[in-house]
Amino acid sequence: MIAQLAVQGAQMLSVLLLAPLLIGFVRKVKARLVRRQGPSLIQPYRDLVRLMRKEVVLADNASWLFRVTPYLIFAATWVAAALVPTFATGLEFSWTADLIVIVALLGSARFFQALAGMDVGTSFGGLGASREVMIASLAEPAMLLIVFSLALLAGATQLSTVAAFMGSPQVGLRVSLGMSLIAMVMVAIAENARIPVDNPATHLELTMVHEAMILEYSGRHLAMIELATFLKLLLYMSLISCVFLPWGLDSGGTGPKSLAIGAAAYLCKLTVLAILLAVFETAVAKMRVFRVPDFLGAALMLALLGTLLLFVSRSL
Amino acid sequence: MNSTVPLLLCGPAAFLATAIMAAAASRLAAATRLVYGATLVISAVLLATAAGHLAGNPGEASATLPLGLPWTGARFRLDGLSAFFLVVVNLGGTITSLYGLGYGRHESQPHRVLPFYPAFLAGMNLVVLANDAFSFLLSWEFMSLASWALVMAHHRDEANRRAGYIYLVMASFGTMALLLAFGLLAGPAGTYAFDAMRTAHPGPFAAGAVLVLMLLGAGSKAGLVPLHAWLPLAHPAAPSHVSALMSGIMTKVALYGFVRVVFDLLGEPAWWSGVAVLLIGGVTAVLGILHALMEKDLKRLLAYSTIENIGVIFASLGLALAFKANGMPSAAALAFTAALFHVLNHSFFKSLLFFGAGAVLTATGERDMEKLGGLIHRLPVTSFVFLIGCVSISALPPFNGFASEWLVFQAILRSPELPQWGLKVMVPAVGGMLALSAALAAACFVKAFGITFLGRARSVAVERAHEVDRWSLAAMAVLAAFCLLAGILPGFVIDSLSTVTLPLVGERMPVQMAQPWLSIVPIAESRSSYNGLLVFVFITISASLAAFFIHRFASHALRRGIAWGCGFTDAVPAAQYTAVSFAQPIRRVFGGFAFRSRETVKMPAPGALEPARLKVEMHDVAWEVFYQPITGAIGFATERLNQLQFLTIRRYLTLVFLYLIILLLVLALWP
Amino acid sequence: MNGLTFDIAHLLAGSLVLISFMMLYQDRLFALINVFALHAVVLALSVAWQAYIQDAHHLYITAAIALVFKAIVIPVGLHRIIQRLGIHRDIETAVGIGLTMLAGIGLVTLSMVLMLRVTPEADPLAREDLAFALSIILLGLLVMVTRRNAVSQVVGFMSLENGLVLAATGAKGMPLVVEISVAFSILIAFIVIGVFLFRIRERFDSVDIGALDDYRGERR
Amino acid sequence: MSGFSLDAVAAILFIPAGAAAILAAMPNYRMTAVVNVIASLLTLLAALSLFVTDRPAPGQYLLVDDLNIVFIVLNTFVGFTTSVFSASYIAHELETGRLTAPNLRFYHAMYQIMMFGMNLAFVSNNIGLMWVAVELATLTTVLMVGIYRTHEALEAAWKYFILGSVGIALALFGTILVYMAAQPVVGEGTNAMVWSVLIEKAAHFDPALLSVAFIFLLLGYGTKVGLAPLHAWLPDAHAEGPTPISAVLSGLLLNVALYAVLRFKLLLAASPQAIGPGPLMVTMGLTSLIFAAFMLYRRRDIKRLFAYSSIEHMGIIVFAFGMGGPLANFAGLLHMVMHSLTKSAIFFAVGHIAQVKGTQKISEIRGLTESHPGLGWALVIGVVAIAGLPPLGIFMSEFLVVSSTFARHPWLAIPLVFGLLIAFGALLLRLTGVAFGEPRGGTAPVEASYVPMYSHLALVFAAGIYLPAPLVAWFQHVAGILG
Repeated sequence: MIAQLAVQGAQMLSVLLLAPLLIGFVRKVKARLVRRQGPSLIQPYRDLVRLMRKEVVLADNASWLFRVTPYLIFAATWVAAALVPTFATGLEFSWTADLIVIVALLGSARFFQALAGMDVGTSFGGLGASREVMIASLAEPAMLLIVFSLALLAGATQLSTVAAFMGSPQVGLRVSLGMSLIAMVMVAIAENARIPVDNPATHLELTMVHEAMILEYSGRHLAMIELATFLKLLLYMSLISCVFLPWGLDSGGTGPKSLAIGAAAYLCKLTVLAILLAVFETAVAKMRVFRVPDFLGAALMLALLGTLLLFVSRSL
Repeated sequence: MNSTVPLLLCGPAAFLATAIMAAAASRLAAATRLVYGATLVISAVLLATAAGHLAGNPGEASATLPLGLPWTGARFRLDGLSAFFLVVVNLGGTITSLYGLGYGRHESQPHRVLPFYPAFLAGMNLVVLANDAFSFLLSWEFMSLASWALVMAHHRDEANRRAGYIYLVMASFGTMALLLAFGLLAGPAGTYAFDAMRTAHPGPFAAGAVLVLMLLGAGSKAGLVPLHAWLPLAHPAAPSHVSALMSGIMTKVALYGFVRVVFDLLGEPAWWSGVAVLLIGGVTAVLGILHALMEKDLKRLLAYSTIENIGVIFASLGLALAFKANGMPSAAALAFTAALFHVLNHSFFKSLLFFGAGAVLTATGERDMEKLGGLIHRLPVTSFVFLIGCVSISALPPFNGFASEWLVFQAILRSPELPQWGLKVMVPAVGGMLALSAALAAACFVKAFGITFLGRARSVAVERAHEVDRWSLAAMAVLAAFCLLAGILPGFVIDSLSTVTLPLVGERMPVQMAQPWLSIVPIAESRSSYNGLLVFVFITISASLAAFFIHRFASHALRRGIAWGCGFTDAVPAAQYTAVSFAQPIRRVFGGFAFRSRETVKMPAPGALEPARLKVEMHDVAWEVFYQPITGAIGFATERLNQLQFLTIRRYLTLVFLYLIILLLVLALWP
Repeated sequence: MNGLTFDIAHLLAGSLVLISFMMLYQDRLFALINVFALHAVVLALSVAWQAYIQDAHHLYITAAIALVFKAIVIPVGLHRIIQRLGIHRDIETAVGIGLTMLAGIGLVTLSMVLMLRVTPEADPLAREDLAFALSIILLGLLVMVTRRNAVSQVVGFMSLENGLVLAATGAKGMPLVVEISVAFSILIAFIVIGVFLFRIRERFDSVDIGALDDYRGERR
Repeated sequence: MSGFSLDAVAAILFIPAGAAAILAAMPNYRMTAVVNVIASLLTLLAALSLFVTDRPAPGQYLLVDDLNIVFIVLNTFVGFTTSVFSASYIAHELETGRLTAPNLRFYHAMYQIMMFGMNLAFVSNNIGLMWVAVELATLTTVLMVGIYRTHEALEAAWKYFILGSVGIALALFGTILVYMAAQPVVGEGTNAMVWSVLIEKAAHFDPALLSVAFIFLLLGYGTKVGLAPLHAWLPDAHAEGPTPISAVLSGLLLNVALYAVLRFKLLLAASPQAIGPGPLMVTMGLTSLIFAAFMLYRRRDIKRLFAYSSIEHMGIIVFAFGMGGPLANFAGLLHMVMHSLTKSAIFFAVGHIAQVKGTQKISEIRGLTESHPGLGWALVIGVVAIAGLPPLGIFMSEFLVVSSTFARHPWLAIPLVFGLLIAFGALLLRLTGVAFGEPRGGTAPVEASYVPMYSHLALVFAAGIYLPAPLVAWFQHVAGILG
């Protein structure tokens, strides 16, 4: 019991600490790919600390909602991230929520972020919010459809069970799984506002989505939101890894050795995924905002196809 | 236990008495308080009785009055289903009356509201209690009539008159459909008692006809696409607390009618019946929420979102039908419970949201979101509870909307066990539709709250707004609390629903309150589980932890400044995003097929001074496809037939003569 | 009954039908009224004959009524009215004469067919009489339908009544009350029509219903 | 032999007759109105006494049985309330000078003669006598329709008269044919026209003759019932006559003709080889219903509107009786009673409305519930009732008709429902315009007689939720008689 709680706590802390590092790593790789030196790996931590120290500049007519939102976003994202198996499944609280809940938690984070974007009443906030909800309105169903096909396959929406099932030999190679993987990657890109959907590095207002919403934030509030964004990327990476690369996962309560293996495996997966992301981002260009629906629509279709193909390719 | 029903019947009687009293005394100043106070007490008593019955689970009770159809009598019966819907109705009634105590004072013409309000409540209660076709239809139509009178309360407004007209015509269309359905169920002998119908199972064809007729009849009242046309007109036209009743409660009564006939009276369903209901439900959900997204009238937006929720409920009812038809009672119980749970939840947050809209209306006199904004500073409490309503209806954890939608999804995940390939493939597709509608709902209510309460004031009316009276605030606060409670303690609701599901689908969901940490487990923990309470606790803890650390270790410095305008300072409030512009991206994505919408930009030549213009045209497809042809046909027929009014006497004689000749010819050719 | 009586009755009834056809053919008011007078005379004869063969004496009254009112009073009165209203002009028949005649023939055959379906047990006289009566009634209606002028419509109506009388007298032992009522209704009919013609004369310059058509209730 | 013993029946006949004579002689019109009311009241009492007093044996001329008692009581009751209403209505007409004192003498005398004719039609046991009575009633109403002497009134009366007298002729021919059919079996003389005799022997009559007879009777009396396409006189007669007469026409005269049709339907039903009356009646009923429903939309004159709605409801009733069977017949009877009460109540309201607004044009009447709540809400309730919405009586009958029809012949129920919905849409559309919105037209307070209309509506309402057991038993019995 205590050990379980300890593992759970370790997991929660680890995601919190790992997230900025992951971002730093991605940036570093991207910089290297374009032959730049790039900032150091721990730059994100420095940014966060600096933001914490700075004073907050609040717009005149910002309401209480504007000040509460960062904490809500952070909390929702953190809880969601903590519920995804990283190096071990069957954690103490994993049964409090399943995959659907995780998706919904991220949804609520986005809900409040969009509201905060509209709170100040500048046109940028509204612009960002409206684009964000448009993207979400396509990304969320796609994500849920992916969840469906996984759940229909594994007979559960419980992540630990899904991971265990995917790890088991009875899965085999399936068309629908491939489609789900692709769809999930596309959704992850959109959700994390990465190229080609959105550019985390830009500050040209007319092209941004995510940055436009948080344009008014500063200081500690901004730090919270940034941290939540880092967490989100980590969350999706661990989600993909634990569903589609479920090897080396510790199945719970099998001693420190397997835990260590799990952790090591986890780190490897993250590294691979991060490099892949960096390569992809440097390879493609950002697309116009109104091309995004097509991008996500493709994801939606893929997910739906994957779900339907389940019944056809069941025999495989 | 047979004393329950007479006791419950005293309720509607008391309502009617109140209505008569109100009609007599409606001009008095105190009338408002008296009427709403009376209804508050009555529906509270009814609520307590029904809840007691639901919790105590003493089985059925029935009573027959020597009224109504002579040889049948007015039969009333209380079973789990009726008890549950009585709870829904009277919970709504109680809180609405509470709200009315404050809101009613702003009513300009109380004598057009007060008499009909109790009558409306009485009608809804009677529908739920009725146990024979005649009393059911009588109460049903009485309910429509009373609500029509309430829609016509502000009759000087042309739009309201039109709304009332369309509403009542559609209502009686629905009643006719129900009438035919009951005619089929009753058979030539005319056995109109539900008990008799229950035993006599109609043939497959008749059963199908009944199902279709019920979809038409109950669906038109509940607002299924394409029978929804009246709903967004009529619900907003009424005074806001009545809108809340109509949207939050009356649609549920319609659902009760559907469930009562299809699940109870009709006997074993055919598997394809599930298909029909599922599909209609999914389509309704998506189209309803898309319409809501395009709205800029707050109350109309809410009405459209009602259509969406009805779609969700119907979809899961269809799921329950499919499972029931295939002999999967446990899955059926899951889907059915999800539907009923969502019924309860929707009655909570939809009433809450309409109350909020009413508060905004009283405070600013505006329903048009384009003239609102920044109300969060003016109406702090209202905006807070409205926010809770928005979060709940957007199905975000840990609130109640999510709990029921989660159950629906769990039910969808049982679909692989269905034998029919059609269902196997269709159920996940419908699941996709529901997911889409959920995501769009979130977008819609970001817009609703953001445009109305956030940002800067778009009109002077907002700057003069003040927080509304305590009664209204109390009512809204209570509902907000319910939204949270039902969200974090869903197990309690699910267990109390077992009384309803057991007799109707022959199974109940496993006991939830026994689960550790009050989490809910539809099938097995290894498959899926959700614990609203813990999620709530976690979020609060981690949020407050973060806040604590921040305030402990980071800087507290805070400076107010003007918002960053990209170098362009003091932008006018009109520069904010409006409701329409907010919906524009989604309109570009979905508008094409949903509204056949087209955007045309008129860009002036470079150097020209006139502004660029964006013209958006959208069509209500359902209206143009289904309603305009009918009205057109009627117009044509009347035009043609009307000539017969202007004939000469000789022509009329000719008509008589020809008719005589025809009849004689018929006779001559008679074998 | 011997054949002769039957033949005479048959002859009279048949000639009534013939005269109805003549009415159909007429397109002048005066001529029409004269033909109608003839119609009434023949009717009176046949009623009288019926009275004789059924030796039902009350039928003589009916015959007398027919003779006096229909053959004399009404035609004269109608002449008066026509002069007073100054409408000696032609009747503009709504339908062409030829077509009307064809329709009339069709009607007669129809009534024959209908009545011949009646079981022969019913005494043949009644049967034939009914056949003729029915055709007269239908022809009367046809006259009303095909004439635009109120007076001629009234005439058509009364020839229709003649058919009724024929039928009624053909029915053996039909109580007096009915004939009286027939006469009565015709009387009332005539009086009221007269009243109306007078009133209408007051208001409009012609009895042509076409003039009335301008006052249809909904047209404003 | 003759049923003329001094009993209730005689009273029903003699009171109106005598009253008519007195009224014709009385100079003072205020008195005449009062006498009119009193006479009607007495007739009503006499009619009610029929329930308690033992009935006279069916004579050669008069007959009282379960079937016609319903009609008689309804007739005398509405006759009474209408006389009350007409007292206040006529007073206003005098003030505005549309009617003069001599007119009134004529009017009241005619009113009583009409009542006499209708009662006679109901109690007569002799098809000849019945015919005479119906025609008497018709002709009196013709005269009263023309009483305003305006172009429209005269045209309406003229139309009514021409079409009516054609109907007279056709009905008479039918009656003669029935006699001819009966004569070989029953033997010559009055007996062959006595209803109670005919119905016994009907099985042996010549079916062919009976069939022809029924067609003529259906058309002849159907003209009075106002079934399309024989309806042409009805709307104008309603619209142009004095409103009390419109009320009586819709509420009573149509029932008289309907009663005659029913009697002969029974006769025909008793003879198996003859054509079934059911299909004919069902067809005519549906035709009238749907036709009238469409005609409702373009009406501009409020009285004409409700006249068409009368056609519509007569269609429903004839349809119900044509369907036959205990449920449908019960529904038909109920519907007839409810329609009489409701429609007359509506005409009471409309009469006063037209007087205060000074027009019958629908487009010039607005917002009545605000300007004249008493009248406005009465109209609303009335229209709601006539549209067949609960909790008012017509809902019950329509419920029975539709559901029982759908269970037996679905393809018949569809057009029925269709017609009902079309009519509903039209009525509600007009109601919304007239009763709600910005008040328009005269807003002067009116000294209306609310008692008749609200008592009718109260009865209709009561019947909608509770039918006393004896009444139900009675109706069921009568429905049984109607087969």
